[in-house]
Amino acid sequence: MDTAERLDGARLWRMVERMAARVAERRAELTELDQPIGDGDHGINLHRGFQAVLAKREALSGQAPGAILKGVAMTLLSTVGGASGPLYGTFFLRMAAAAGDAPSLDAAGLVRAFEAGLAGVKERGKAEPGDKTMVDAWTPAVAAMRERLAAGGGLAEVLAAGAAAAEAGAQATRPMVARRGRASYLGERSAGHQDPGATSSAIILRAMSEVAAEAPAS
Amino acid sequence: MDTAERLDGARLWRMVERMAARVAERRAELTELDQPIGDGDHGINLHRGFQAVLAKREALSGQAPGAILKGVAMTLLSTVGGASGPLYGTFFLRMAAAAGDAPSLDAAGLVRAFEAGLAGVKERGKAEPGDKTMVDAWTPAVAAMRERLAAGGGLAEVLAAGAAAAEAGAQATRPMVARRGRASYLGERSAGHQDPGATSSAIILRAMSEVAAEAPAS
Amino acid sequence: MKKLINAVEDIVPEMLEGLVRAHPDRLRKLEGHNVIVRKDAPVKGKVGLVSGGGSGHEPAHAGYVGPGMLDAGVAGEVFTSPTPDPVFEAVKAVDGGRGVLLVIKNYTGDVMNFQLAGEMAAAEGIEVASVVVNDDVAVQDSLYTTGRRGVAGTVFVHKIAGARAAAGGSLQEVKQAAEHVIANVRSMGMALSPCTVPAAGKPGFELGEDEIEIGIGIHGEPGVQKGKLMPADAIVDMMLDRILADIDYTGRETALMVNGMGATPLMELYVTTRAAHRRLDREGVRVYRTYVGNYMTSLEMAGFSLTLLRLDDDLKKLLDAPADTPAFKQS
Amino acid sequence: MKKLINAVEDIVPEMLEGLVRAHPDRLRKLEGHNVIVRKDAPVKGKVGLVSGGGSGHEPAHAGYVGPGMLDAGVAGEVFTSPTPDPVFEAVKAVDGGRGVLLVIKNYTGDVMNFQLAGEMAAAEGIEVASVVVNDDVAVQDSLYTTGRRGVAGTVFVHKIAGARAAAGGSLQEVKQAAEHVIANVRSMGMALSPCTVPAAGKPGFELGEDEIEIGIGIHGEPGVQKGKLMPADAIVDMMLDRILADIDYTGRETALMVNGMGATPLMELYVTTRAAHRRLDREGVRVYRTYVGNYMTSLEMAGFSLTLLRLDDDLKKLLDAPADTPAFKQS
Ligand SMILES: Nc1ncnc2c1ncn2[C@@H]1O[C@H](COP(=O)(O)OP(=O)(O)O)[C@@H](O)[C@H]1O
Ligand SMILES: Nc1ncnc2c1ncn2[C@@H]1O[C@H](COP(=O)(O)OP(=O)(O)O)[C@@H](O)[C@H]1O
Ligand SMILES: [Mg+2]
Ligand SMILES: [Mg+2]
Ligand SMILES: [Mg+2]
Ligand SMILES: [Mg+2]
Repeated sequence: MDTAERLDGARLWRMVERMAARVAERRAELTELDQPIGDGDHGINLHRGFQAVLAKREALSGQAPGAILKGVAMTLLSTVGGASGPLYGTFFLRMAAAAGDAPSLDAAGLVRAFEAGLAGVKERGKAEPGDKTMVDAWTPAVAAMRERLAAGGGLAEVLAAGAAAAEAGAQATRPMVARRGRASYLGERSAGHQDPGATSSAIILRAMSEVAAEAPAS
Repeated sequence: MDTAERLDGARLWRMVERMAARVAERRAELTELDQPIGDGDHGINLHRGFQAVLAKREALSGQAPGAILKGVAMTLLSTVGGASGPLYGTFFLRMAAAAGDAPSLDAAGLVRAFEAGLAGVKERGKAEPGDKTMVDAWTPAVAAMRERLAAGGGLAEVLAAGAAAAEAGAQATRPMVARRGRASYLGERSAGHQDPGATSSAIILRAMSEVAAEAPAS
Repeated sequence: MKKLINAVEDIVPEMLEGLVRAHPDRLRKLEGHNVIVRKDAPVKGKVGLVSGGGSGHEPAHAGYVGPGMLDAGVAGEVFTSPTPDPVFEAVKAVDGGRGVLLVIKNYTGDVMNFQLAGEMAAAEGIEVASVVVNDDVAVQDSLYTTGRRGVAGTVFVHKIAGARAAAGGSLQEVKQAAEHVIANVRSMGMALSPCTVPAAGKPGFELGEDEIEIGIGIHGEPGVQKGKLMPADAIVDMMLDRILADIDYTGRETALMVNGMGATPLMELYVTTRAAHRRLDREGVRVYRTYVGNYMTSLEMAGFSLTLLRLDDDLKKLLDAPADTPAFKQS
Repeated sequence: MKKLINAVEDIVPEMLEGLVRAHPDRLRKLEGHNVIVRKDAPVKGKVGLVSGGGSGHEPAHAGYVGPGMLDAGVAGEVFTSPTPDPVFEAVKAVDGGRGVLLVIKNYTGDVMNFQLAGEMAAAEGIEVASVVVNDDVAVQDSLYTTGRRGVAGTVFVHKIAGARAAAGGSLQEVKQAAEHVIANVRSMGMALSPCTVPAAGKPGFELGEDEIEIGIGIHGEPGVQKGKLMPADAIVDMMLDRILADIDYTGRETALMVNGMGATPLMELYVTTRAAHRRLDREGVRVYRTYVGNYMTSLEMAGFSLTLLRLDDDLKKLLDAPADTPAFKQS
């Protein structure tokens, strides 16, 4: 356990690539989740966005974390569309602001960035926990990361805790009746289906956690 | 065998009612025959027409054969539509003209009426035997009736021979490549399907033959 | 069968009532007949234009009734030519003293029923002429068969004959304009899915998930051949191959109609429009006007047809003339 | 999935190319963006009108670009709100110096993306206002939820705000006209069959042979409830019950839109038009104008929606004003 371990740009970019890979693998599943309670495009949207992010490899991969996060934010904002585009865009943009231009982040800095991202999503989308949205993945994830950090956890542990909490949070959206986003149009009929945006949030966090757990490359 | 037996209006009307009943029973089959090589309405069309004929019972049932045939003709003409409407209309109109205002027809008179009807259909529709139309039912039917008449057959025998020949004629349309009517648009693809109009012609003649074979009512 | 209908036997009159209720200032229905006429019919001194056929091709034909196009549209049962009586009634209702032209699509039933109506009208002293539209190149043209079907090209006949009539043309001139279109218009259609005649209750043919019908007509009948599903560009090419081989369009200005069969999203029609334009560009055929939409349909069939009308100065002028009908508006 | 397309990812730009090729004298596409603008944009001295949303609703929105309606239509991916960039480009392209109104349908994605674009434009000194259309009575209206969806009533917003802009109205006046429509327009939809987002490859929901979805939106999503197939008259009654209970139309003149979802034959739309008129007659609601057709669709979904716009003298005048766009023509 190395509490002094830091997340630099190179490693963050590997995380971004892993997010893109995991979204690509699971896009059909995300789209299928979006069919019964949405319009069946969430996986398609997010995949399009992360492919556009990958195309910026040259410009972004050598940057500091803040610049990478900003590049991801702007790219998602201008390629994803739908509800999740501005929401993920805002999320990463607020993370970028929190990261500033530091060459690397420690676990505490990363958790602060996630907190800022979550606050941004809530501000932009006006959703609260229990509304059956991505907020239901990020809220417990941020709480779990904060807790693990306070217990002295390093990057990998903090992210692992966050990913597990996000996954539980996403699953917990299943019985909820949606009050925000497209699923809200279904009223009671939205209960019984897991929220796609909460699920993609958990996928994204799990991708970061995977990379954090691996031995840093070169 | 009663070669002197005559077909009066009352009996002809019973034949017309039988035609309507048989068309009603078999309309789905006629429509199904019209689907692969036509537009799937032949049974519907003819049924609509014969139901309209039945509604004229009061005006027609007490008339002489010629008047009944003319009533049937005009009703089919103005209610069937499609190709079969004018063709059956013409068929019965020419039969009516051949029947004139005689109070009854003998077998020879009936066969002459069928000959006139067939000539009318060929004139109006320009189809020849082998074109895969109702002409392929009526042509052998008229020939068979003529033959049985020459052999001394009475009404019931003549009609039975005609019905059998019409049925065989209808079946013989199956391998034909259509040259007239909607089925002609299919070219070679029309082969392998029995013609709906030839089939309904056989049904009509069989209905007449059934009534002729029954003991005259009252 | 899932349709927005009440009783199967009431569809045609209910549809016509809906049409007249939507356009009460423009259209009226002839009492007791499935015939829609211009509210101001007969238009004195104008040649009357009557068309029609089986129902199920909406907006054809009643949707083309109005200034610059038809005076009356006669609606038969679904996919069944109307009987002579309503056609005769339509002729009487629109005869403004200069005669009436019947625009007939080339189907045995339509031709016979309309011509019988024409004979009835002539017997009452109304001057009647008729033209038979046969634009479908999918069908082999031959003297020994029924010949080609009339399909979406019929709408161009309505438009151009209607413009000539509106401009004061004589019955002979209006008929000539219609024949001029017929000589220069060619169409071909394809289907992704069949349609169901309401009274029949089941589809006219069946298609596998990767199959299409090529060379369909407009009555839900199968096409002249089955094919495999292809990209839109390839389908368009195959259809244009047939049309362009039939008459020479090279270097000529043409009107293009991309017609949906009833259930085709406009999105897909525009994708095929793009393909048709690109191909025509390559062939040196200049598209003068493009019409995209549901003009001559087959109930809820998915698919489309392409129609090319070869133009000259006279046809261009008549095509450009205004028309104001429920389904065809041009100013 | 059977569609007339080439590659799934090319559908939107290919469709827009087809649209522009069909109307080369009227429309142009912004280079590099899925945005259609009037060929003569920006119109000097006129407030600009921009709308848009996901694709798959054709002719909405690009089909309503033209004199009397929109200046630009922005097309997202199928059923996916466009991102802020193309909306921003559209605003810049149509700003004639008197500001630009954004007409947004009430979906989380549309609202966020359009408002971001508005902020970008404001930052460049362009005066931008926006309205959010939420006419769908199928959805419970509530402060604590996303609220009602914007559906076919949006077309009336385009028409009436467009007329006010064409008449020289200020940005504030054009916005007020749009809000006046929004306050008075209500819609409800139903589906006989689902539709398939091309990139998803399979239908958004499944329905039995005798089932319908009631209270659908326009994105292929299931409705608020499933129901049994009923006669058209009963379906119309059920939908009008909801609309008429929402705001009071009694004794008022209204505009009626009978909107097909994409694969509904016009024949069926006219059957439902008849039913709607008969019911409104009984309710003492006078139908001032009726629009029947595919105005705001969901790809190849079968079904329809009803929209009622309660009119006053000002709205009547603006509704009657001419419009000349590919999909909405009125003279
Ligand atoms: N107001 C909101 N706040 C937070 N998240 C939201 C909100 N609205 C929608 N979402 C999230 O966005 C997801 C849907 O994204 P996507 O399908 O890409 O967009 P759209 O709903 O426009 O099709 C939902 O599953 C939900 O998690
Ligand atoms: N030219 C013709 N001569 C004789 N019979 C014909 C001709 N054209 C069509 N038919 C007959 O009409 C039948 C089809 O009738 P129907 O389905 O009622 O009319 P439509 O083809 O107009 O839908 C065909 O099966 C054929 O027997
Ligand atoms: Mg979605
Ligand atoms: Mg038939
Ligand atoms: Mg027919
Ligand atoms: Mg979406």
